Amino acid sequence: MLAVNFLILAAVLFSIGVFGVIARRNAVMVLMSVELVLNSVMLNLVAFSQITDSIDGQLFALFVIAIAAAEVGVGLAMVLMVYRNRRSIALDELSEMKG
Amino acid sequence: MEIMTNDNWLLTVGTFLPLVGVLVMLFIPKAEEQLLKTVAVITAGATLAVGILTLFRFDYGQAEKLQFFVDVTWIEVIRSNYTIGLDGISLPLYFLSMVVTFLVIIYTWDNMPDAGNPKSFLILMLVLQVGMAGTFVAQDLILFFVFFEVVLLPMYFMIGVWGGEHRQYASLKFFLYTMFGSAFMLVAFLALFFQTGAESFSFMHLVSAGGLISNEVQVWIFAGMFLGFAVKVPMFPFHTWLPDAHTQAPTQGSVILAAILLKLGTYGFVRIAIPMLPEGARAWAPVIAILAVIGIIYGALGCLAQTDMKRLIAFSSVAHMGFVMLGISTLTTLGINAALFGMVAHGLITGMLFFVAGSVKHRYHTLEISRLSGMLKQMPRMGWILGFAAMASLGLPGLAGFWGEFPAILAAYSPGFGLNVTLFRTLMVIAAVGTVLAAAYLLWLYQRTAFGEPSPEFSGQTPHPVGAGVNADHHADHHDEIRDVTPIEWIAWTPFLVAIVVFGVYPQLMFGVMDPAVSELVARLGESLNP
Amino acid sequence: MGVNTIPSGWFLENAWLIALIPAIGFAAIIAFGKKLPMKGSEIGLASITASLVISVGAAVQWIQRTNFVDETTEGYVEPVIKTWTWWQSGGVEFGLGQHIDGLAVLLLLLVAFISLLVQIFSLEYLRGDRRYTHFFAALTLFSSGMLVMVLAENMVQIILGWELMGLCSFLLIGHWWEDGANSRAALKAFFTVRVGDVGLLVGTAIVFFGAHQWAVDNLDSHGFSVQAISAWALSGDASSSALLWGSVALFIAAIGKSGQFPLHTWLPDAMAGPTPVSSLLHSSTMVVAGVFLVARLYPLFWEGLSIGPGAINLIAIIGVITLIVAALLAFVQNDIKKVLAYSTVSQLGYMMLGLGTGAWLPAVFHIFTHAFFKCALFLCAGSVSHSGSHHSFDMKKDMGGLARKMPITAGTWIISTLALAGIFPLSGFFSKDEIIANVGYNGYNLFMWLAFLGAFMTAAYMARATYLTFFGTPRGAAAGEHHDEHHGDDAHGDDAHGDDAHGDDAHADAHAEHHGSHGPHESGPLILVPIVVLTFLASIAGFTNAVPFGENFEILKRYVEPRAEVVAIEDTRLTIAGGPGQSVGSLAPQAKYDDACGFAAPPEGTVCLFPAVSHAPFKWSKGFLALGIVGAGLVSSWLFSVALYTRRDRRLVGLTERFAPARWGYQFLWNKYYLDHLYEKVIVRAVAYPIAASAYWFNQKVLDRIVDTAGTSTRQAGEFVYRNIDQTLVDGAVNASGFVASETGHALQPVQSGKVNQYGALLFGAAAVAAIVLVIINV
Amino acid sequence: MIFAGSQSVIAQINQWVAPTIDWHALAPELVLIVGINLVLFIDLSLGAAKKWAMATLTGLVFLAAFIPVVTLAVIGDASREMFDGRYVVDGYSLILKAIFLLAAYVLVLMSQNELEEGGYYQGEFYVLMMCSVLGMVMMTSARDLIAIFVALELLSIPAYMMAAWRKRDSRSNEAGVKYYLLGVFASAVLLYGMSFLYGTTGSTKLTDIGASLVDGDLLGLQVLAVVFVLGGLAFKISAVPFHSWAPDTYEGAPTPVTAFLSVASKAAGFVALMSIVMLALAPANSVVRPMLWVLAALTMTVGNVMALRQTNIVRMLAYSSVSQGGFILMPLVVIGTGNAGDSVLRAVIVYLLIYAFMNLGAFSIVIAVARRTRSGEITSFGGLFGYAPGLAVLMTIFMASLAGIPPLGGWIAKFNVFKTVLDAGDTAAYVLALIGAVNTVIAAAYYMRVLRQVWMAPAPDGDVSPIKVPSSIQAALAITAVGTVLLGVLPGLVLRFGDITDLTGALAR
Repeated sequence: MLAVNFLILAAVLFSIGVFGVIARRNAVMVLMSVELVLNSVMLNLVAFSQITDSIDGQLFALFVIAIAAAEVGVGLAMVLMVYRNRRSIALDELSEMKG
Repeated sequence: MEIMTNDNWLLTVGTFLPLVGVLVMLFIPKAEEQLLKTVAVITAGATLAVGILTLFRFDYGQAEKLQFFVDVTWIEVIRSNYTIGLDGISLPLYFLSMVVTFLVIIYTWDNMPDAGNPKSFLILMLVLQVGMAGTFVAQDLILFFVFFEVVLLPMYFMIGVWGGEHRQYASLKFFLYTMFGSAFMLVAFLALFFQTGAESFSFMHLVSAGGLISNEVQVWIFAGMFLGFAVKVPMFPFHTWLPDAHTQAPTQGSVILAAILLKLGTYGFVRIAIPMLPEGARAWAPVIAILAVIGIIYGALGCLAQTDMKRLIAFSSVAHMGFVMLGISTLTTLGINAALFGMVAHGLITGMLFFVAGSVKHRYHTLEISRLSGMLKQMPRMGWILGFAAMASLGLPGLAGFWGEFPAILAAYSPGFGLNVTLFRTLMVIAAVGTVLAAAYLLWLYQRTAFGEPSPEFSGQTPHPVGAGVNADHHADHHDEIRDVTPIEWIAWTPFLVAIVVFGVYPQLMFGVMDPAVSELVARLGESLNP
Repeated sequence: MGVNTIPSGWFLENAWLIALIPAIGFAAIIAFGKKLPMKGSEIGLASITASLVISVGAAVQWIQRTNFVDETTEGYVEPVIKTWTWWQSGGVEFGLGQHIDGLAVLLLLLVAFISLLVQIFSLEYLRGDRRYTHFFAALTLFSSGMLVMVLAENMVQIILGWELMGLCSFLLIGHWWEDGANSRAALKAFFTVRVGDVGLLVGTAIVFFGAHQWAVDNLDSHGFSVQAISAWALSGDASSSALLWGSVALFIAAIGKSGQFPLHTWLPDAMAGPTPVSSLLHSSTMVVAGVFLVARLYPLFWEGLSIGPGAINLIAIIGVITLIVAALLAFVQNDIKKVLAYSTVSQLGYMMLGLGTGAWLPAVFHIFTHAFFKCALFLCAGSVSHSGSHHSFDMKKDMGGLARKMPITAGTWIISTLALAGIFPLSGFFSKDEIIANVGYNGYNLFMWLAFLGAFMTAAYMARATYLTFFGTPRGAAAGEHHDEHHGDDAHGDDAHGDDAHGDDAHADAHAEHHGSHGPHESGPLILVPIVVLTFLASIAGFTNAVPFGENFEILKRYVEPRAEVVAIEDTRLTIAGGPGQSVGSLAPQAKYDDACGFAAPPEGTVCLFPAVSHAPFKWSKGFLALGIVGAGLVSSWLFSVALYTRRDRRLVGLTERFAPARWGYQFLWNKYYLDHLYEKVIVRAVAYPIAASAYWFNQKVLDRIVDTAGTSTRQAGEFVYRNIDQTLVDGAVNASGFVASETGHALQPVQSGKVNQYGALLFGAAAVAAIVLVIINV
Repeated sequence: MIFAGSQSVIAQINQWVAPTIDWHALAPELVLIVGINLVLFIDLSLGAAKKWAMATLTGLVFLAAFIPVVTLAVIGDASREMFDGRYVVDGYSLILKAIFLLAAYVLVLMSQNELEEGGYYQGEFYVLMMCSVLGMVMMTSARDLIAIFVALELLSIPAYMMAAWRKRDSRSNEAGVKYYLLGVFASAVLLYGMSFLYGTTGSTKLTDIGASLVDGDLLGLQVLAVVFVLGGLAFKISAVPFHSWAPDTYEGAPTPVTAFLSVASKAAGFVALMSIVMLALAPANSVVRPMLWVLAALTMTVGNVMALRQTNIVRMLAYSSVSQGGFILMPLVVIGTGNAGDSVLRAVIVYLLIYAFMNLGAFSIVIAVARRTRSGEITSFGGLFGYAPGLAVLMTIFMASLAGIPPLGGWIAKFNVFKTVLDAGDTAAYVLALIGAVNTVIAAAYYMRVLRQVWMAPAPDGDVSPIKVPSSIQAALAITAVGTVLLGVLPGLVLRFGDITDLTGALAR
């Protein structure tokens, strides 16, 4: 079954993405890792759309793409803002508030 | 139980009237202290008047019936109604709450705690009154719970704002303790509600349906209620909030606490836990009895250890409520009657003692027993009143205290419904020993504070001790000489003293009212326990 | 059935007034006593007088009633019983009422009379005391309490009177509470008695539930009624355990109240109270209450403790121990009132012994006689301290030779002493000997001899006290010494001194003008009259039941002792007939029946109300033996005393007059003095002292210590429990729970590191774990 | 294979017919959309001096959006379904829409001064706020995974920016970034779950998913999917252990935004959770119940014990809102067990409504007081009763209500929750109820700590000049206070509104 491979690929992407989110200290890198996860999701959706032979998955994927774009826009804006304020985008420095 | 819907406006008015006063007072500026006090006194007086009217309209011939009965839809989605009514069990306490509040407010007239701000103080007091009166008339679990809890906040603030030096700790302790109890109580209430088919929260329904629940479930539900009520009573080992709360609370707070609030718990047992869960009651009775007797001895020992007059009185409450609970735990008419009588008696007597303690503090600025002496010589009347209250408190026949203790001990000899006789008889003997200890700590207190020569510290030769520096200015008027009982105090206290004597000499006054209701309650127990 | 022909009469019907009037009097005194010219004492006197009058009336009518019964059927004389329902709860009825029979009448008379005399005495004795009014109020209430108990129809009423007395004793003993010692004594008295009261409460409960059902079924009475309890006890249906434990518990109460061994230690301390109080407490009221309780519920104790012929039982043992121990203690007292106190204890021991050995009547008889002479003796002591020794009660320091100064006091004292010792024909002789005789007759031979020993000692210590007080040479205050510094001197601890320390100046003046600057003198009439009256009665009272002179003199036996006949139930039932204060006196043919009550159960439909106690016939032999022993006691002790004190003193006085020529005579005398000294050391120390002293040591160091330490140790226990258990354990647990909660929060804070990655890890980790677990579970 | 697939796709496209649209049902959303554009354009053309008008305008928009909600409720005929039941307007969604709009209005009142005085970008702020609210309003009607996801992002993305609104303030930045990164990550996880849900059931429509899930034999993937979906939503409602962003973000964000997040967006999260759980995941009880049970228990307890330690009032309120979330979760645990089903919705909705009132009230007070004290410490409330009795009493009301003391709203809310849970009547339910009971006590401890400061402590800096409360905040306080008290004394009122026994299209159980 060919489509299953897509799923496996998606899972791999997902894992890499999650690892990136957890391991990377750089805000942009984390952002990109999240994008990876989202991509794995889209891959999933399309693949399933094929398997289950229904169109919803592809529609869903389109929505995800659009929204992901918006999210990234906001995200980069924020990273910029942070960079302006403290000349660094290392996440572990962003721990003023804790406890 | 049958109901009578005569004068069904009476209880609602009597319960909520204080709120009118509160509204009025909200619009009076803080500065107008006299006006505020007047309004408060008038409100409380009016409430009391309604209470007296209730006394007259009450049909003593059918004291076992719920009278002035009202049943209006309140929260229909959860099947809880505004159901109120009054019978022989609740009437004395209902009325007592009104009297006590009234007198306490009068006492406040010239004994305002040092934190000042009579406006909020009196408002809280009136709100408190609503909660207390409501608890005694409520005939619906949810309504009961609401009133039961309404009492919390005002008391919390009364202790916390106007209390002694450790007031914050004491008030928080009081609050959390009670919250803890009532949280479990609420769960128990709901469990009871669902176990009885989720039809209604009204007492009448639950009393008739509760007995059908299977035994072990009853035992569990009773456990929940036990926590809630035992904390309020308070029973050993849930009593530790009491000494702190009492000691730190302002005089008025202590009096109300002792006279009414503690009774909410015992009342809950008599009115809710026992009739609704007969099997649970039977299963728990020995535990209650044992804890009660432990409380008696334990409280007495605690008293003997005290160096602070007020704290001693507070601990004595633990002992006295022990007698009350012992009476309840026998599940006999004799015992429960004794318990109810004991509640009122303890309310009057201990309330009186706290009044005296408060006035002593007011004059000497200390309650250290070791520093007080010769009170009889310095203020004979105060001294004699203290002695009188002490004698009443240690259960002298002819004064109210005795009729709460002696019948309770008597009843413990033959508990009802196949409770373990040997256990209860042993407990009876221990409880009787408790009366000796009571005599010991009270007379010891009296001997140390009232007898002997006044300590030079207070007999005017020496300037005022620095210990009272906090409010030295407030008390500037009697640095040199110690006043005896003031007119206001006489007005506030006389009813207590009279009541103590009257109920002591002619207990039938109260037993006559309670007995029918209680015997019906026990009869119903009998139906479900041994059909 | 019975036609109401038996004479009852107003006084019998309304005997309850006897207790009520003083109670009202008390209220009146408290209310407006202070405003009255005599500071309220007149109210007290009036009310007690009224009670006395009614008691006399009641006595007369009781005698008529009994006579009538004897003329018609020599049967059971029904008591006049009335009840008012006081309150009821759960079907249990608590009543107030009266139960008037011979015993009640006798004690009513006695109590009212003694109270009256004591109050008269106090008029003078306490004049000018700052709490004069309170004193009379308390005194009146006290009498009222005792009367309530004597009248009592049921147990609750007995408790009521009992506790009232306890309260008043607290007030009276602590009357001069400015002095810590007094208030402590008051506390001790109340507390010790209260310990006994546990027995009273518990016993009442036991007996109530034991008797209640039976009483309801058979007498339609209730379990509190004295009559019902008696009938139940003798009915044979009573459960033996209920009887046993009930009677034991009640007897414990009696021990506490009547100062029986080992709870007798509060009595001597109670001497801290003013002398009138001591005399009232120790003669006819407080301490007799315990004895009365036993006498009143005699059937219960008879069955419960099986007071049969020869059967050793708790009451008898306690009684005999008490009488010996107390008598020994009386030897080593220097305080005259303490001598009397211990003598009281030992006399109470006699009474208990009597009751314990089935000698009911003699015991009651002894209550009666003892009241007179003991009261007289106390008042004499009071009189002595008042006018003779400046409020000191120390015989060795402040008395001696007062006979010349105070002849009347001395005379009355001596007569009363003889009466107490039991010299024919004074009252003590008859009552004490009857007890002793009956003890023997009922087969308690050992106890009889112990009782004789007690008699000997009684005589001895009284002789000693007499000699020290009234004979020999005056010492200390009695010799007029330190008279002047007296008024200024406030540190003085002993009792009547209080009224100077705290009395207003008016009194100080009165006192000064009373016995201004001259030494000991005779007391005023108000003090003497009561004493004389009492002494007179003390000397003749014996003839009320003088067994030696045969039937006609056995008045008490005829009128006081309940007849041990079986009674048809119908009669007793009527006595509880409802309705406020309904009473009955109905005469019914007694069911004839040969077994004696108390030895076999009565037949159906009848009850016994009193066990058939036996009465010892009087034997002159025993009488003389007793007289001999007493005489021996008196004489020997007297000789000792003379030898000890007088001779030495005379020589010493002589010595001061002569000078050089008699130096070696002086040496000789000095040696003689040494002899005396030695003699005292050897004889007294060797004979009386070791025993007495050891007894006293045991008393003070062990018993008294036990009682005291009971107090202190409970207090320490309290401290311990409070500190370690309450504040640490219970309260600690509460606070700890709060602590734990907030510490958990503390422990969790690191998780909230503020680092995004860790948050992400947490987030995903949680999801992953949940996923894994749930997948494993579900698939 | 793939080709065939694509064919079939085209085939489906051919059969496509335009759906009929019920404009009345969409009216609230439409009004908001119009409003958004309106505000946007007016803002462009408005001088800085007149920016204050934005707030008023926004408020009006919310009120306007309220009108169709009311009319729909009044007509109140059978539920209106669109897009074959993927977007539904029924009683359930209406009451929730009403709650969101009301809350939004109060929030506008609260933010007004903050923004004016801070000189922030008012127009944009309100626009974003309206977008977010629009997302929430849509969420109430969404009955399809896609719709839910869109609504969720629509309400989240603006919120990210609002959290970081104080551009120059590093704390605000940090708050925004944390919220954003974790939020995105969470929705990614959510999506991943959704994709499997879709893949294993072949549909994105909740009811269809529910129909094809079979309890008992769930595929591993389905379990995984359910867990991820729940996890993703748990982030929104800041349920432990998905809560870690909440305290930091709440503390750092501007207080009005914090209020917005802790009330509105949290509520939206619950709406999504309810719809999905009740419509789609109900058959997967064996997965949902244990997971939610653990979440609820953890959330209550951890939230409380953490709150005990806090000294900053906002942070304390953050944790308190976490633990409150735990209480709201409790009824969802017993969905479909015993006879609890019907009262679950009521319990949650009533709780959300009352919670909105009391929490917004509490935040309003914080804002009002902080304007004077310039401090977020709990101690800064010392002596409030002395110099501002009015605020003190109101604070008492809100705190007591949060603590669940009758006769205040919070009590009836908690009561309903307990009632529902116990109605299920099995052991798990009882244990959960007991945990809840204990937690009410712990919670009371820190609420009372605030009151202790308010009533019993002296003013930290002797400054006892009375606080002057701006009229907008006064209005907010009035609304919230009345709501809190009224719902407590006469719960009958709302309980009737909240009396929604079922969601349209929920599976017949």
